[in-house]
Parts: sequence; C-alpha cells; structure tokens
Amino acid sequence: MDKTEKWINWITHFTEVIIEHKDDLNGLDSAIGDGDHGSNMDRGVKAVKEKIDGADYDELTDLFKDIGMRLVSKVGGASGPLYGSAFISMAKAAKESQEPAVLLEAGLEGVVKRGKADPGEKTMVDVWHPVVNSVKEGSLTQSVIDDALESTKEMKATKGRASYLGERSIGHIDPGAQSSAYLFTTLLEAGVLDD
Amino acid sequence: MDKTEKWINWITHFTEVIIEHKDDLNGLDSAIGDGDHGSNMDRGVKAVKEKIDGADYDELTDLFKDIGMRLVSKVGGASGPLYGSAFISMAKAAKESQEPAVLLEAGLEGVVKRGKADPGEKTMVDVWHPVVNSVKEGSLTQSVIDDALESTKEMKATKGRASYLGERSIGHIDPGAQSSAYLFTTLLEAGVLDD
Amino acid sequence: MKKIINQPDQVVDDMLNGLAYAYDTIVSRVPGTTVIVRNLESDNRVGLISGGGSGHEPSHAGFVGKGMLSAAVAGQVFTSPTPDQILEGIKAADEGKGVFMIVKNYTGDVMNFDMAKELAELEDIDVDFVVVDDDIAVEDSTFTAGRRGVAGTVFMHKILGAAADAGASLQDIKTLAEKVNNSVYSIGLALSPATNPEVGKPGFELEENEIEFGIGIHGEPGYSRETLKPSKELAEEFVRKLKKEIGWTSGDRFAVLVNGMGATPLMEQFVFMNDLKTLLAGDEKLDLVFKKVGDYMTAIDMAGVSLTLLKIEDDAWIDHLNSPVEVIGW
Amino acid sequence: MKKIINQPDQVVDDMLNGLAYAYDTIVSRVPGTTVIVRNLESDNRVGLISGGGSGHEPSHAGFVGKGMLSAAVAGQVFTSPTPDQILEGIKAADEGKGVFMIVKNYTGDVMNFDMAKELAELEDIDVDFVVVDDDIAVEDSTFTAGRRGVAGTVFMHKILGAAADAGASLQDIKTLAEKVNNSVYSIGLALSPATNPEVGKPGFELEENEIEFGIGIHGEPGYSRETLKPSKELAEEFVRKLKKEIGWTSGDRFAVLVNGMGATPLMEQFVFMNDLKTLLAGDEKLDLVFKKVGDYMTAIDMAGVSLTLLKIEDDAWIDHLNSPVEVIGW
Ligand SMILES: Nc1ncnc2c1ncn2[C@@H]1O[C@H](COP(=O)(O)OP(=O)(O)O)[C@@H](O)[C@H]1O
Ligand SMILES: Nc1ncnc2c1ncn2[C@@H]1O[C@H](COP(=O)(O)OP(=O)(O)O)[C@@H](O)[C@H]1O
Ligand SMILES: [Mg+2]
Ligand SMILES: [Mg+2]
Ligand SMILES: [Mg+2]
Ligand SMILES: [Mg+2]
Repeated sequence: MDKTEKWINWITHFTEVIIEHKDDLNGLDSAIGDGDHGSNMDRGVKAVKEKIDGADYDELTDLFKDIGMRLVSKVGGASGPLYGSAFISMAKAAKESQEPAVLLEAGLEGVVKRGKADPGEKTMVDVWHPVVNSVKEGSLTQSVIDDALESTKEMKATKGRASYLGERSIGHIDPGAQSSAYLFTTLLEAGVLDD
Repeated sequence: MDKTEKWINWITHFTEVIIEHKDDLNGLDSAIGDGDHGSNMDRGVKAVKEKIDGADYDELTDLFKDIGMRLVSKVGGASGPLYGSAFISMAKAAKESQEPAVLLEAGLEGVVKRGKADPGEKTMVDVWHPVVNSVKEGSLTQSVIDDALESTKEMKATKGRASYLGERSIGHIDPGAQSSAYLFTTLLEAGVLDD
Repeated sequence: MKKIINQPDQVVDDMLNGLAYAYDTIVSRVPGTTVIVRNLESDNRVGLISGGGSGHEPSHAGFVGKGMLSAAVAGQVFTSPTPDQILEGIKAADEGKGVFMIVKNYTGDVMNFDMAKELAELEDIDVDFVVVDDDIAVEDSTFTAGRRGVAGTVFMHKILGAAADAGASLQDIKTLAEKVNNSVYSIGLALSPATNPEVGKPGFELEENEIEFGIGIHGEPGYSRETLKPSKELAEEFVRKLKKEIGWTSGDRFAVLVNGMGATPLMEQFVFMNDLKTLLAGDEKLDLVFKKVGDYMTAIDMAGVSLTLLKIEDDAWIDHLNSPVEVIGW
Repeated sequence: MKKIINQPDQVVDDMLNGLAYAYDTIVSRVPGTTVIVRNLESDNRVGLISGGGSGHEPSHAGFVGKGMLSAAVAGQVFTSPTPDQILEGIKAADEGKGVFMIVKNYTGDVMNFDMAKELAELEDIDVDFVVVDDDIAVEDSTFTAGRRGVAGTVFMHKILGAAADAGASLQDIKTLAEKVNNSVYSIGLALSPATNPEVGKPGFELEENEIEFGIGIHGEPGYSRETLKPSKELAEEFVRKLKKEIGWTSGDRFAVLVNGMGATPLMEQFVFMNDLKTLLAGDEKLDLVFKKVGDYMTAIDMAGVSLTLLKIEDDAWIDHLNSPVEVIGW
C-alpha cells in the first residue's frame, strides 16, 4: 500500500462518517448556530466522493486540490471555505513534502489564515490546533482528539455564528470541532500516521 | 306629545337597543358574513344619537334627513347605504305626508332601490317587506316581526356577502334582518303607529 | 392577535398618516378625510379614483400617483368607505373633466360608490364608474352578489391610469374599463387566514395541512378545501379553472399577475411563477406579454396567492401596462 | 411547514427561474449558476455585485438592474453562496473596470466572497468589497463575529448602484462604501420565527404574546424577549437604542427605511412609520430627507420589522437614493 492510497482511504472513510453523522452535526449546530453544519458537510463530502471515487492519484497535491476545490464549491457557509482552505493549503505543501506533520500543519495554517480564529474561541481550530501539535510530536491518540473536542463545550464562542449567543453558547460542543474530530479519528484509523 | 317626539323616541330607543345588541349582531354576521354588522350599526346609531340628542325638530323631514345622512356617512359596508337610503327616502316622503304607512313604504322603496333585493333573498328586505305591508293594513304586531325575522333562517342567501356561502347560509338568521326587527319592535314600543 | 399596531380602531388612521408621511413626495392625505391624493398639479385630465375597505395594502393608496390613480379612498378594515368620504375623493381627483371610479364588486362598495356618484352629480361633477368582477371562483350573479373584484383591479388601475394621464375622455375610459373588465380573470387560494385588527381573531380556520381554493380577499369562502399540495399542483388547479373559464387557444396573449396575499414571502411567489411558466408558456403555449409578481392586492396577513390573467384585446393595453409611473406600490 | 413550494432542496433553483422568467425584461439567470444579471449592454462601468444566502427576497436579485446592482449571487437558503458561484457573478458583472462586491458581515459570507476575490484576481479582474455591518443589536467584534449586515445593505445597493452607473471608479466606490457603512445603523424585532424550507420547522420559538428585540435576518438571537407592546412603544425602544448608538442632534439629516421581515403586512409597517414620525421628526427634530417602507431585506416568512437610519454625510447620497432605477424590488 503506497502513501497516496492511505490518504485516499482516510478521505473515503471521513466521507462515510460525515454522511452517517449528518443529523448529529445538524443537531449540534441547531443548539448554537443555524442547524446546517451536517447538511453543509454532507453536501461537500458527497461531491468529494464523486470526484475521487475510481480516480487515480499519483500526486498527493492533486488529491488535496480536488478535495479542497470540491469542498469550497459545495459546502458553502463558514465551514466550506475553512475546510476548503485547509486542503488547498495542504495541496500547496504537498508539492514540497509528504510528511503528515508538515501537511497537517499547512492545513491548520489554511484554516487560521481564512478564519482568523485563535484557540479558545470555540471553533474547529480548538481541535485542529492540539491535534496538529500532537502529530508534530508523534503523540496523536484518540484521547487527544476527544479531549480537544470536549474542551470546546465549556468555551464561550467569540467567532462564527455561535458568538451571537454570548454566554448561552457555553455548554454545547462546537459542531465544526465535532466534524474536525471525525476528520482526525478517521486519519488515525486509516493509518496515515503509521509507518 | 306631538308627532315628531314619538318618532324621536323611536330612534332614541332603537339606538339603545342596537348598542345593547352590538355583539349579538356581530355574532350573527360572523356566521354568514364578515362579523361586523353590529360594529357598523353601533358606529352609525351613536353618530345619529350625537346629532339628534337635544336638537329640536319641527319637521319630520329634517329629522329623517339627519338620521339618514349620519347612517350613510358612519355605518359603511352594505347596511350603511341601505339604512341611509331608507331614511333619506322617508325624508323626501315626509314633505308630503306624516302617515307612518306612507313613510315606511317610502323607506322600503329606498332600501329596494339601493339594494335591488327581492323578498326571499335573505336580507333585511325580508323583514321590511311584511312589516310595511302590515302597517299599511293596520295590523303590525310583534309576532309579524318575529315571524318575518325567523323566516330568514331557512332562506338561502342570494344577495350580499352571505350569498358566497350558498347552501351554507341556510340555518342562520340574517343579521340585517335582525337589526331591522329591532327597528320595528322599537317602532311598536314607541307608539308611533298609535293614535 | 400579534400585530404592530396601537389602538385597533385607530389602525386605518395611523396607517394613512404613516403612508402619507413616508411618501410625501408622491401623495398627501386630504385633511379630515381618508383620502390619499397625488401631489400633481391639476391639468385637465379625467380624475381616476379607487378605494374600498382597508387591509389590501398596497391597494389602493399605493397606486396613487403619476400614471395611475388620482386619489384613493380608504374605508375601515374590510369595510367599504362611506359616500361622504368617496365624495371627498372625487373632489380631490376632479380636474374639470369628470371623475372615473374603479369599484370592486361587493354589495357595500357598489352601493356606497353609487351614492357618492349621486352626491357628486349634485355638485355638478361628472362621474362614471366600472365595477370590477374578476374572481372566477364565484358562481354567477343569479345565485350570488356576483363575482368579486380582486387582484385584477390592479391591472385596471394601471391601464386606466395610463389612459387617463394620456388624456383620454371620461367616455373613453368607461369604454376601456368595460373591455378590460370583460377580459380579466382571477383565482386565489389561502394557506392561512387573515386577522382583522378590529376583530382580533382569524376570520376563518384551516387545519395545519389544509388550504382553501377560491378564497376571497376578505376571507370569503372558496370552492374547496384540500390538503396542501406541491406548488406545481396548485398551479395546475388554477390553470385548469382559468382555462375552462377563458377557453384560450395557443398563441393567445395575456398579462399575468401572481399576487401575494400578505404573509406569503416572495420566495414562494417566484416558485409558483416558475410552475406557471411551465404550464402557461410551456404546455398551453400562451404568449405572456406582461408579467408581475408580488403583493398588490392583499388580505392583511393572509397567506396565499392569487393568479390573474388579462387577455390582451388591444396592443395599447401592453403599452399602458408598461408605461412608467410614480407610485408607491406598482 | 405550510409553503407553496415543490422539493424543498429545489426551492432556490425554482425561485431563481421564476424570478428570471417574470422579469425577463430586466434580468436573466446566467445558465448553470445561481447568478442573476441585468440585461444591460456592457459600458465600461464598474461592476457591482451583492449576494448571500437566499430567503431575503427581494434581496438580492430584486435590486439587479439599471441604477443598482450589475448582478446578484444566491446561496442556499440562509447559506452563503460558494466562491465559484460568486466568481460567476463577478464575471457576469465585469465590464473591464473592476468589480465591487457588497458583502454582509457573516463569517461564511465574508470568507466565501474573499475566496472569490482571490479566484477573480487569478483571472485578472480587479475586485474590491465592503463588508456591511449595520446591525446595532450585536455587541462589538471583540466578543462576536461582529455586527451583522442587515437592511442597511439595501441603502448600500442603491447609493453605490447610482454611483457605479454614473461612472465612479472602483476606488471611488470603495471609499464611498466605507463612508456609507460607517453611517448606517439598523435594528430589528421579530413577532414570529422564519421557517427555512430545507429545515422544515421554525428556527426559534416565541410565545403567543412574546416578541424579540434585536433579532437577525436569519433568526439569530436578539438582546431581549418581551411581551408584545403597542407599536408606539416598539418604536420608542428602537429610537432609544439608535439614539444611544448614533448620538444625533436635532436637525441632523437621515434617510430612513422601515423594513418588513416577510410576513408582516404593509398595514403594520405604515402604522409603525407613523409612530416613528412622531418620535424622529417630532420629538427628536431629525430631518428625514428620504423615507421608504416595505419588504426589502426579509427573513423568509418571519413576522417583524427593522428600522434603518442612514446619517447623510454628503448631499450626493440623497441624489443617489432618489435617482431612478429599473429593478424588481426598489
Ligand atoms: N472564524 C472561524 N474560524 C474557524 N472556524 C470557524 C470560524 N467561524 C466558524 N467556524 C466553524 O464553522 C462551524 C459552523 O459551520 P457551518 O454551520 O457549516 O457554517 P455557518 O455557520 O455558516 O452555518 C462552527 O461550528 C465553527 O467550528
Ligand atoms: N342587496 C341587499 N339588499 C338588502 N339588504 C342587503 C343587501 N345586501 C346586504 N344586505 C343586508 O346587509 C346586511 C349586512 O350588513 P353589514 O354586515 O353591515 O355590511 P357588509 O356585508 O358590507 O359587511 C345583511 O345581513 C343584509 O341584511
Ligand atoms: Mg451552520
Ligand atoms: Mg358585515
Ligand atoms: Mg363589512
Ligand atoms: Mg449556515
């Protein structure tokens, strides 16, 4: 199994998990947003799946670019440009390196450049940030992901739609953090980090 | 007690009865019309009362003209022009005669000229018509009025707003017939027909 | 009742003041009356007035201005204005060439406007009128007060307005009005009832999934209650009824108005128009030479739509529909 | 959910087709996109586009046409359009002098329009933009995503549209846009929630007698829930909030927009305007040089109103507001 295949497996698996949890994500977003994060992501990953299913990818950069462009043009809302930017940024980085830590760090940079959220603002960054750090240290485990996700619950949102709720956003898990947790759980499961 | 006074007493009494039964008339109109006949008549008789209270009327024609104009300009809807025309027509007739039968027949003519309803179409004409006939014969009693009113219940409306209900208008007393019944009951009570 | 109002019995007064203030560049309220008149110098045109009960906004004051009505007379909510008020409207509209009245076919309206005509004639103003009766949901006038005047009235305002401001005589306008009235057909449906603020509760009831076909603009009963259907099927019902009534053949020219009843958003009205496109322009191959979508003849906060078709009998009508106006609501 | 629609996920597509068909004399739909573009020959003007989630009709496509927007881009209901669609809008609007984008301040909109700008620049189209954030109900951006863009956007469309069609440069428009954005303030309230057809149930709940002040045009939470009050008191609350924010003095000039949220009839909007007249023109002695009442920036079928005040900083703005347009919804 070569390197590209593992990454493809990851995305395919991520797609399945998102579709399966569409309603859960909508539910999380209903509590503190506008209830569409599941629908948005579902629309996006289905478009990704359609594009990459059966396609041959010799270069990681082409794979990530296709994923990013599909997400950008299908998801809409806030999460579309964010996930899209992550993968487009990874596509750029993949021209230079195949290292998961380097690629994922580029992805995080893409998210932060686009959304300008700092850790602690109750967004997907609160999962991406600790996860990428752990990958860099070679110490990513499921519990790192779970803890990061759980930490968003007690945060007060100051970015995105949930910020209009102020204090009332506290007590709910952030939907984008949840979809990102799925992203990294499937990353672990697909063995992308193993070698 | 001269002739004018009796007529004034009649209208004053009619005013009170209408105000008292405003909601009842609205209720009847809700069943087969638009629920405003009580409000319309209430608005009208209050304006009449304001005009004639304390005023001196030597001539019946002036009294009827004031009543008619007030009703026309305050009641609105279908019943305003109808009651208004009745009294304006009576005002014209009063230039020639003081006979109740002559005056009331002129009133009926005013209603019919304006509304073009025949007896049996479930309108106020179904009270006016038999009542005026009885007055002409010198035989008006409360039961003539009651029977005329009651007869509208089983009619199917073919004039006015109730006509849109078709068969469904059957089984309800016509609101304009009810207000006209009050008009003639108070006429009897005021002793206008006595001499 | 959940409404942005003050005293329910002040609603018409407040509304007219708000309207006249908001659009003081176009119209004014005649003091002490319920008449809204346009801010145009008298210029020997035939005056054109309309009016009726309130609750149909932007009708009728929303169509007062250059190219449309000279004045509009407002009654209480869903109640015809009285002859004295209509007379004020006639006087406000009079430029010496007579005044033409656009009346919707309701017993109250017809009688009150008729009395106003008599009063105006006492003051030597020539008055004529048309009684618009475009609502095909109603049986003929042997059994009813006749077909009701509904959204087709808006086309009447526009066509007569253009003609009057272009200098047509009272007699010309009367002839034109009768022709237009004989060529205009409407049908409506409701998803939910209107609440008259003076009454305080809805005028009728519909179940959560129920609609009513043929409803009038005061909530008068229609011809059938059914469960809610997709827009396409609602459009099919309208087209079926109208086709039966009009008996068109392909290539016939029509102006079309999709009219919102007050609480139905434009989103739904445009979806409905899209289905009508398939049926009327597609299947029936009609030539829709003029089209309009929006709230023009409403029933306060009723949810629903109506469809009006005007068969074009004269090319001038198309020009009249397209000519520019300065009014609030066209 | 009681709506005149077909498949809920087809609602935007159906609506755009219906709109483009109904008003084919003014606009067209760019095939294969969600872009509505005006039917005007290219003439070396700066292109002006707006857009955002659907559900705000007549915004944004209703403001496309001569004197206002060159094109509008529609997203799914209450969801920002994607960069590829916005890019199509930019291309449709481009006449060689650059394209200016009017974006409402929502995280999704800002990011998607920003990406579209990057894509357009790859194709050598100059793009600039303004992010409208007029909703004073929201705390400042240290704690939130910033003030939301609401009905004030409609004034932005009108003023920039007049400037662009009069030949202003991209840089001029940018400068003008920033000035207008710094001078425009809005606040809204809801009587009842909107139902997104793709969701199928109301976005929030209000008790029978409850209203919410400060609500956003997607039903975002406001700052306080209270029992329904008379129109006059609702107007007082708006004026109090706006006065605190703007700090006007008597004689200051403003343009005012009373905006219906979708299901609130014009009757109530005019009543509300009448109360504002007393407060703003009467008590506060402001000079309201331009006024408008109606549905301009709606939230599908939400009942409620918003009030927008634009402080006039330049006489040209008044001319821009008054200049004639050929669009569906102004
Ligand atoms: N500025 C931001 N930076 C990072 N993530 C953000 C930002 N704003 C929003 N998000 C993420 O986007 C998620 C919401 O996405 P989604 O519901 O699809 O979009 P929308 O809010 O436009 O409806 C939030 O849960 C949050 O994780
Ligand atoms: N053409 C007509 N001739 C005689 N009476 C009529 C006619 N049309 C309606 N009416 C009477 O008017 C009454 C309704 O009056 P009202 O409710 O005040 O007016 P509207 O129907 O305009 O709301 C009916 O009950 C009927 O008696
Ligand atoms: Mg969301
Ligand atoms: Mg009635
Ligand atoms: Mg009535
Ligand atoms: Mg969203």
